[in-house]
Amino acid sequence: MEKKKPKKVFVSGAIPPEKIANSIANHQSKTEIGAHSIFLGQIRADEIEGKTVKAINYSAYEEMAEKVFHEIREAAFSRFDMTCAHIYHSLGEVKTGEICLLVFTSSAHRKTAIEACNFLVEEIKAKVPVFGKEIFEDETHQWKVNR
Amino acid sequence: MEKKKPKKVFVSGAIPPEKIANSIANHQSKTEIGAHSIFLGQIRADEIEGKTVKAINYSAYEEMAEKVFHEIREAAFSRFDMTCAHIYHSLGEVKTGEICLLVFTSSAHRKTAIEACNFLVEEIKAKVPVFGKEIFEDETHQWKVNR
Amino acid sequence: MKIHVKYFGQVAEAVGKTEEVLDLEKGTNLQDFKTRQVRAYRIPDPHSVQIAVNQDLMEEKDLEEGDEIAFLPPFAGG
Amino acid sequence: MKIHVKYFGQVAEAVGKTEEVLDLEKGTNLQDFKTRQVRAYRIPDPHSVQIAVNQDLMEEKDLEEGDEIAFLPPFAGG
Repeated sequence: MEKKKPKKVFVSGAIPPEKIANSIANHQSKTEIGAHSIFLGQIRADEIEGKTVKAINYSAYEEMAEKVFHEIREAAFSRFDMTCAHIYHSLGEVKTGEICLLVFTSSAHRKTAIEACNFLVEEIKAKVPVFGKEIFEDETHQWKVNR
Repeated sequence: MEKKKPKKVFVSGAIPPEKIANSIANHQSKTEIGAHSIFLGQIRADEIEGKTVKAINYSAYEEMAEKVFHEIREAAFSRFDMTCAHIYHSLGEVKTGEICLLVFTSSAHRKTAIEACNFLVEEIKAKVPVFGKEIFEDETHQWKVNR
Repeated sequence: MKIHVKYFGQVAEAVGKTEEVLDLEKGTNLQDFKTRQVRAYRIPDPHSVQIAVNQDLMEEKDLEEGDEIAFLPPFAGG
Repeated sequence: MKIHVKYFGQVAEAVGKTEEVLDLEKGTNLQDFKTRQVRAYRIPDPHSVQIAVNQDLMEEKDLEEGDEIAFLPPFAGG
């Protein structure tokens, strides 16, 4: 039997709001679900030493990142009684105000969905080899570091 | 000076996924936001003594409920450094698989958005006079109680 | 004195109506009034029923002319 | 023995390339190799740079023919 290929997490550029609406609509046939928890990361126009961020350009060690995303997702399924979990992350340029990360969990009960969503967000921030170049309005840049 | 009228929380029937996409799209101009946390309640097709829930019919002590929603929202703003908070709750019939509650919080930082969203969900479940009649497929019913 | 009474959810179902206006003796106590209604309408599981007076949850109060008393079964929002 | 080396983010920026193939002495130790590259390319803030060998984070290893070594600056996903 062939192993099911893990779903790709990376998308090119910003994640459109419609993608989120579609994800929700796709779950309306799953009537064992009672709660969805969604986290969205949005690019902030941070001001650093008088310069304002206008975009982040994301790059990644893609093969390893997709592997780690898959491992994190599997860990969440073994830890939480979830019905589904979806993760999307941007690669390339994402402008301020646009969405760069979508984490979407569903479960029969709210606490499970919420805890699983938080777990995924923290694990993604800590473990996935993604790099972010903050581009300022004057086209200079600095490298983002997760806290 | 006239006091700003609180925004209405109740919507008639299910909350469409497009409403959520619109809420997200409306926040893309707020570039001080770094994170959104969203909770969605969905009607579950619970099986109780061999009968399956097909819908919940929500009713409320509307004037008091809108007042309590407003108080909960104000309490969340005084407790968490949020940029925005939106709450929508269904009244009337919502079928299994459809969305009956949307809580949407935004903040510069993820932990604030997530904690504020959880706070709102728990407060809503505990304090708002909303009543739910679970309708079974044979048209009999029972009354839902929050745990 | 006249008071407005509202019933919700399974309480409204037991009572058979969603509201009524009652003429009470001045100074009637809230708990006494609740007990009276629970008996009169055989409201089930009365300990789970909370009372709001003029949209605030209350356990003790001397009722006044024009008060709005709501009988609220367990909440089920969300 | 040949190994494949990949550089990411600010490390790639400092190194001036994103990958290269190097011919190392058999049994070269991972930490020694990291130190060598940090010096050769003046990679800034080397303590913050993690190394993955064949897509797994590692601190100690004797490198082998065909290994893929990645220099990973601090993560910034999400």
